[in-house]
Amino acid sequence: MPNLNDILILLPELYLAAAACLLLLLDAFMKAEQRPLLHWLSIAVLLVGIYLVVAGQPSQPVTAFSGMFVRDGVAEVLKVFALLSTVLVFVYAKPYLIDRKLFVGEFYTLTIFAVIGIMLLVSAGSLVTVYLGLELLTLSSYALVALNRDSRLSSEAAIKYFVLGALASGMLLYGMSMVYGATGTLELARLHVLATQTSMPHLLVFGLIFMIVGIGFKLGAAPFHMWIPDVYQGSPTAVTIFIGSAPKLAAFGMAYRLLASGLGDLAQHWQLMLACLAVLSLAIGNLVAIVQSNLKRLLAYSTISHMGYLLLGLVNAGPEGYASALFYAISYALMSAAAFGVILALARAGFECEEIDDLKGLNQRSPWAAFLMMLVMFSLAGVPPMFGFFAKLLVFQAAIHAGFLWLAIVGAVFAIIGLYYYLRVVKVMYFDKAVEGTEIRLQGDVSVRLVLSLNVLALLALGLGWGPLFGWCQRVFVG
Amino acid sequence: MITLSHFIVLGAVLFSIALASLFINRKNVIVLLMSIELMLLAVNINFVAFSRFLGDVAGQVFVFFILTVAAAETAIGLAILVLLFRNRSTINVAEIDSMKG
Amino acid sequence: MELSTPILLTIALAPLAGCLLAGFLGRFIGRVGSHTATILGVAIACGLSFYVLYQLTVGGAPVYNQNIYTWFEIGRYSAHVGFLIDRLTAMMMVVVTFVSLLVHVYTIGYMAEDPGYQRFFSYISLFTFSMLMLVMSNNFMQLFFGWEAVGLVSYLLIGFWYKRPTAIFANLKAFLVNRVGDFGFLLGIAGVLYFLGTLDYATAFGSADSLVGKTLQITQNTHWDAATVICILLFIGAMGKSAQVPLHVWLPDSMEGPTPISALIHAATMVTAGIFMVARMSPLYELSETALSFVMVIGATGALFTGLIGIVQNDIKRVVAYSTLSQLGYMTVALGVSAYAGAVFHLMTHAFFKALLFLGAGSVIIAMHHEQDMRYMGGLRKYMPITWLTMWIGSLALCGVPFFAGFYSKDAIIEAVGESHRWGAGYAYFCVMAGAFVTALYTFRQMYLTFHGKERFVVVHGHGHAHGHDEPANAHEEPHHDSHKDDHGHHEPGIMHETPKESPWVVTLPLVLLAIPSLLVGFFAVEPLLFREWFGGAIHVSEANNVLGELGKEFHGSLAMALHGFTQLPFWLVVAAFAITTYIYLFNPAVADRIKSALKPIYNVLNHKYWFDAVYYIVFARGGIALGRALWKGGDAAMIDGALVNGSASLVDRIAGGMRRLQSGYLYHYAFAMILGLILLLGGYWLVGQ
Amino acid sequence: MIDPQMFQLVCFYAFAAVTVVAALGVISLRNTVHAVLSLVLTFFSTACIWLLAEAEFLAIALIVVYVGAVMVLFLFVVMMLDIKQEQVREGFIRYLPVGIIVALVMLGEMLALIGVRAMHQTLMGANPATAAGVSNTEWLGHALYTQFLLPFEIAALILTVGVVAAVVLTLRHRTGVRHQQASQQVLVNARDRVRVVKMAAVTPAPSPAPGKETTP
Amino acid sequence: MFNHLLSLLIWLPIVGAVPVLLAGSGRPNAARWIALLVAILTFVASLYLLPQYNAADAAKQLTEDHLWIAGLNVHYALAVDGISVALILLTTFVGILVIVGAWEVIRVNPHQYMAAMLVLEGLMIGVFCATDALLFYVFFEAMLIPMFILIGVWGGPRRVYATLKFFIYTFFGSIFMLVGLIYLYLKAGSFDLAQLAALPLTMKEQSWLFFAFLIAFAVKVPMVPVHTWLPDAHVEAPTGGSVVLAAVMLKIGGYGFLRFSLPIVPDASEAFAWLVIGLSLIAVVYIGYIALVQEDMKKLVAYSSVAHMGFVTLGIFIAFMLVRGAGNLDAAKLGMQGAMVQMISHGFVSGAMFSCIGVMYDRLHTRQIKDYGGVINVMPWFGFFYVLFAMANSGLPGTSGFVGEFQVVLASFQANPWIAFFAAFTLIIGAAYTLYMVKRVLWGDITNPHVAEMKDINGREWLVLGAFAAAVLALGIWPQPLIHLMDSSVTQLVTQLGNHKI
Repeated sequence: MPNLNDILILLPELYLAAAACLLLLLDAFMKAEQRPLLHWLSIAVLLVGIYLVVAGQPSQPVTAFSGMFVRDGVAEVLKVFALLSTVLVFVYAKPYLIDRKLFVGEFYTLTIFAVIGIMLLVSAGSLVTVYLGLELLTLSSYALVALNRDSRLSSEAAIKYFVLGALASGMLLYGMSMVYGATGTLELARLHVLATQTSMPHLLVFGLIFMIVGIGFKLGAAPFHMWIPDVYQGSPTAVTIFIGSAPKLAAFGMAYRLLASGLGDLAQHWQLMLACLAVLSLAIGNLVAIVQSNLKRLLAYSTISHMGYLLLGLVNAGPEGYASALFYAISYALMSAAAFGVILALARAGFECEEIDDLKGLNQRSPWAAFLMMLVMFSLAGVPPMFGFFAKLLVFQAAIHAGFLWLAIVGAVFAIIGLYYYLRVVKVMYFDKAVEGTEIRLQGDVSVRLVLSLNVLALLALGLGWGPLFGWCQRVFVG
Repeated sequence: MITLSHFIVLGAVLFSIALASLFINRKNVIVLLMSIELMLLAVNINFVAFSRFLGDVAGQVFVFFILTVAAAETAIGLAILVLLFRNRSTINVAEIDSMKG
Repeated sequence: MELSTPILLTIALAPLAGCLLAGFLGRFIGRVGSHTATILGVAIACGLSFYVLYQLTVGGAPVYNQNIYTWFEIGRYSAHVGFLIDRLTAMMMVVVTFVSLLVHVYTIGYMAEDPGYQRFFSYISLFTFSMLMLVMSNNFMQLFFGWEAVGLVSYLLIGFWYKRPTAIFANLKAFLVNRVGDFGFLLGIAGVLYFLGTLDYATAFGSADSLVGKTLQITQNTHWDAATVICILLFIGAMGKSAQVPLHVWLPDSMEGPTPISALIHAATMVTAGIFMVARMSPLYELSETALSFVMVIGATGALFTGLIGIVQNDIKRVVAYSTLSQLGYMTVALGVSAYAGAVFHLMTHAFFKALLFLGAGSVIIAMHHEQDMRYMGGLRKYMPITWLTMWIGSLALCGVPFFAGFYSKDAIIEAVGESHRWGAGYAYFCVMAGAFVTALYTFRQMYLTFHGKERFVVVHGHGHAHGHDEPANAHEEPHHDSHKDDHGHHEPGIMHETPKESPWVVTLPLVLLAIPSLLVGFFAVEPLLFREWFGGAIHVSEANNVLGELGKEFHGSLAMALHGFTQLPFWLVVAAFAITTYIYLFNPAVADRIKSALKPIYNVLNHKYWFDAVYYIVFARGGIALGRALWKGGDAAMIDGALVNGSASLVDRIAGGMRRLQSGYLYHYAFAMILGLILLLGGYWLVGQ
Repeated sequence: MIDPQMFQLVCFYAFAAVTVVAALGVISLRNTVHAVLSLVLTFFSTACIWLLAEAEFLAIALIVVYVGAVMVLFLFVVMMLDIKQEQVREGFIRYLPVGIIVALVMLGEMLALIGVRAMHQTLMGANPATAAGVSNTEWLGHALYTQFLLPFEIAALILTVGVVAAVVLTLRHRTGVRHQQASQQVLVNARDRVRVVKMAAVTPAPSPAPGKETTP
Repeated sequence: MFNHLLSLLIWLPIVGAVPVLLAGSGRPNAARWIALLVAILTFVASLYLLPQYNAADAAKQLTEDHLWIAGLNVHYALAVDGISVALILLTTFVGILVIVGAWEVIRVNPHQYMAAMLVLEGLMIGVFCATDALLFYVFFEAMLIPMFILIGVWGGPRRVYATLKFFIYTFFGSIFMLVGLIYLYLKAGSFDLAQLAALPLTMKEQSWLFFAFLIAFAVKVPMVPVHTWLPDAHVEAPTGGSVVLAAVMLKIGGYGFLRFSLPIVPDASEAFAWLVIGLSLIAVVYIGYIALVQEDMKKLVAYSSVAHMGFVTLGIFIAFMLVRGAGNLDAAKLGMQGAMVQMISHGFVSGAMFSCIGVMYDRLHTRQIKDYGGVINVMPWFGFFYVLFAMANSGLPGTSGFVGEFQVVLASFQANPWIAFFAAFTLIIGAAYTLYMVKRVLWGDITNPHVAEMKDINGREWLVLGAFAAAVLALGIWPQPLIHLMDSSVTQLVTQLGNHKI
């Protein structure tokens, strides 16, 4: 039976769930003019959430609710950055939402529910929790994608996301059923033990393959990536930024829980599969991004390629590999938040700033915005001294160390191709002349600009001093 | 004598039918949603069977959750479907291709 | 008394100081200031050079060999800047500074109206400095420095009138042809370092014998004698600088420069650097018969065949230029037969009389208002007697008429060749002998066309005429020539606006001062220089090769040698040539044309200078550019950039374009992709995993 | 006497056949309503199969939750959306071969990897709930409220999200809709209501009454 | 503070760029003056290296070492030897001149231009100081960013193509090096260059690593056939960009060979020396011919850079033949010193050439040779400098251009006369393309009326060209101080070449 200790362990999630429900109620009784209050309250809720995550962190991994929930260092890191990037999302999204009359309470509550899903997912101690956390996240996401109800693209994106997401869930569940059949347990910890003792090893791998499809879908790794471009493009940018940041951490968490915590001993099987996924993701993401003209779509393909790099870390299948992949996921969440943040900050009513050409001559109009975007692009491209470079360095190192030198070389080759489209964005901002009659500059209040600047400069600062963060990532896998 | 394989084969067949349906159905989104229900049904059959044969309760509990989630999921899916129809006046899958490339 | 470093430094640096003053501050110190500064600089150098020569010969100073500073020092390899002053050097210094000084003075008159007056003085002072660095060097590196520096100044001076297309064509050509020589020279130096391990003359020559028996592997099975390779490579440098066939083509074109330059650089000093160099390297050359034969044959060929071209030239300066080529050939032949002293001796006499001839020609050109075509001259003797007289002295010296300076040096060379038994000596002997006749032929033709006979110009008084620019030479087959424009509305050929008159004293004084040594220096210098081991250790001749030593046994004083000369074939060849030219040009000018048409093929060959220029132009200039364009367009643009760089970029683009079509926008395709992925993973495991 | 085990097997085959055929109907029927009903049939027969596996609670839940709620929702939506019947099956035949091939390959791989033969040896043992001396429902319920308490709560959250999402996506505060505003009706002036326009007396052209047109 | 001299040198310009940027476009003059001040301060600080650095000691000096990333054992480790000191001085020297050179020329956003230049300068210094391979790589790559901006924003009409080509080409080269470095790290457990040098490696490993390094540095140098980015980049870059690119950035390729290929994979370097030597000779001859036919002045000088850098790679790699083949350490030193001197000299000469072209471009706004002719008529002072630099470019003794070529030719003759034969070919072809350009640009009568309106160089340009000229002549007349500065370092490098790793 659950006791008080279980509740304490689960406190951040419980707190957030309660807060989300309260916000939901509050919103119902709130006038439209008071909604900014909701905005700030939501941010405060998340910040307190971060505090609770960090403050209540036990020194040793603990479980609660009959092993359904695990609170360990990995979960802590992931939760902190998921919450943090959601804070960024809230900050950046506000002007955009207001301009498009999407400034509704549901955006905040659904997002917080999604974050709770993420937190449960990354703390999952059982296949059930994995599934339910995942569904909490995805169901909220479906709704968020469709948030702009009058948009043809949004609803198209939502239906594609929904059908494919459900398909992926179905496959994941099918895989879970097989794993369950092979081992007779849903608990990851016991799974880990029983996986080597099963009388039906093929059934186990069979289930594993289905689960990899589910993981691949969540990560957006090719060939399970097809939803990403359309959803990124079709969603309101304020939602895209969310989908592009925190859920990537969740996807890593899910992969870690299922593959490492659960089926770590089958690494020899899933390493190669993930390697295949990585190569395909690198190729498709980087190549197709080249021919994009829509900025959001470009970033979508860039996401696919980045997930390929993240997989490079995972194939290591050891603590250093997980650490590097975790590091990569964090870096990607921050970079993605920053990239979409700039787009959000430049968009305004009647101007989405979605096309690459919309950024033409940005340096003339708004040098600071151009500078920030440039840093983000270089970080995404993996040019030192930006954060993104070191993330790549670490996953390369992990892959090579695991004997996947060829994979690292493939990654290197596609990094070159990838460089091209990031540079194209910089080129448009800096080298092209602004189109006459267009006005493009940073929107929003001080908070947006300040946080955005801090976010981008953090990419630079973390590039120069990524040691502590990496140390943290390393530590959580060692214990 | 009913063996485990009976259930599992049934689940596999249902699952395959659902998968095939997903890409031979090119006109109606509703059929896609129903295919997904079929797929979940296949999963549920598996879980129930394994639970029964292993004598373990967890599988059946999982089915319970799947049913619950599927209900919520269907609600959202149909809501999106309605939105889609309202925005585009069609649920023809072959016409939902504004975004590509 | 030992030579002191400050004095030597002063000699080298005084002209440089003059150069910098005139060059950088020319606008402030004015024309007078400039020429005063530079002349002062060169005069100091000249005076001190004489002092040094005096110290070495009379004062009994030992050979000076010291490094001034270290240029680089890497392990056991080092290069320094330093001076080696022995008699050979001292003689060269005197020649260089003396001729340079006179040319400086002469320039005051010659360039009086040129806007580039200061610049010109700056250049010639720079040249003097460079040439001094070359001759005073005690090592190969500094030698190369001087070698290239004089090339630079030559480049600048040939292109002095940079507006003229012909001039800037000629200077580029000169520099590049010289670079071909330097190419070999540099490799030669590298060879010296490789085999002897040092760039220092003294050390290198001291260990020269270690070269014997060493070989250089050229291919798997080919080994060449080290000394031969080094000497030939070094000589290739000399071929460029001293305009030996086939690298002689730049010298005639260099006449595009102002006449004082032709005298100083392209006759008296710079072009003889190659001769000096070989003489300096005599310890090395003595080790290789092959190399010396090579030198001799090249020299002999030049001596005769370039002289032949001189016969058909109409431009007064070009005649002298071809004569220079021919005389350089003589010197080279002398080197080839190991008569280094003879070569250097001829170098010295030639410096005087050839400078005299050039300056004289310049004087004529001034008088003719920059007309250089001899066909529009004639009968100038009465207008400019000093020029006429001094030029005759120079001409006779050139022809080698006994008692004149040229006789002693040239006759010695011919005799030395006769003595030699080296491979090719027979050919060389024929060439130098025939060359003597040819020399006389074009020299007398030139003198007659210029000073004698009837005037072939008309004086039309009317309006004044601005001096200041030489006119380009007669038509020759340069591609840029056609585009040339008269830059100051030159008169019709043969039309003069005022009577020719003798040049001012600044011009005639140098003529006179040069005429004196042209007359006398041979008589006084022949004995010590050639037969009394005057050069001491500076020139090394192995016993077996000592042809001058052989000649010395028959030498009984200058007078006797001159008298003996009257009985020798060369003299009678000169006489014959004199007779022929006198007949043709003085009495029956029509014969010239008849001969020309009778010997049309030969005339054509000579007039086209054996087609050297044409072939070089087509093969190297045009060919080089065509090759460059082919490599550029074919290699860089098409292959590397087109196929590899842009090709892979467009390949990536095409693949990307294809792949984006996979993202069709249709939900069923997306689902299909996922299912396919699943099937492949399953199948992969099914096939591989089990 | 029929062997109960044999009877079970026959029943299983019967229900399984119905399930599969109905499932095929779901994906192939031209009429969407028929397809939905076919799906209902699939669920029914599956529920029966679960009964054979003695999972009574889930079998009932499947019928109650799915057939009773979800399928009705489907039907409601199908009715609501005006879908042209002719088009919905276009191309079905064309892609059917691919579909069959893929489905067969998939099935083949699955069955091969699952190891059906090994499972064929696995017989149904004693009902664990019975063994524990409780009913299936009790058995499940006990697990659900102890071991699976957390998932149960999460499921609650998910349902909340489902509600919120459905509402936010479909509920519209229509701006174009005219509501009756009694206060304003009361305050209206007569002259605002009626405007008297003077017109020339012209014989109107014969035209159909406007009311008739609107009737369908 | 003097324990942190190197850090100061790196960070002073980078941090100094911030106030320059903050000065904003509103106060361009303030930005210029601040930039100049920073550049001068950096130069002064770099001069302080000379008394601090003990040239007699071959060891790395002025060491700074802080653990940067504990997780990967990456250190913020800086130290210099003679080679680094020379290159740092070159960088800071050129750093001032490009700021002065851009003074009025850059009108659009001068503050951004100046800031980019300063950042670039700091990063380049960082490359020369870093003794940790990863730190090196970070500086090495980060450099691309400001350069990318410089070319792209202030460049010519095809700047986008050029700058993308530049960036991607270089990135292409270096990413494989990164993979190689990671591999090395995994073997050695450190990125410290000294430890990597001491790491035993099999021939197979060495070969792979060699090519990883080769591609990175060959692109940077650039060597044939990966040189084609350079002409495009130069043509489109603003004058200052070209100057920095040619004067300093290319050197990093040569420097990389010295720091990575030679010590870490000596045996593979020996085995593939023929390849590098062959490519270097091709660079001299093939590129020489291509330079001959260029119609754009900058392109011509760019190609000549490729040819000149061929001497650098040649000088470095003949060392193997000399040390291991002939056992002639001194000749190897001669060649390597030649390569180093050539690097420094090329920094001056090419920088000066590009400055000259910039001077003309500012007046006529064209770089096509055919648009000029007779410039000397109106710009005599300019003509003086132009001829001087052209002569230096064609390797005239007395100018810096001669020294390195001379030494390399001398050394390569010791390795194999045929190498020297092709290398010495530069005397001809180098003079041909340079002077052919001088002939068409400088000499002759004025044909283009716009040329007649050109004004001679002003005081600012005098300063820039004069400084370059002083450097070119000083190095040409007395190279020994520079050689002495690098002597012990080169000796050590050459001595190490003899150590086999397998």
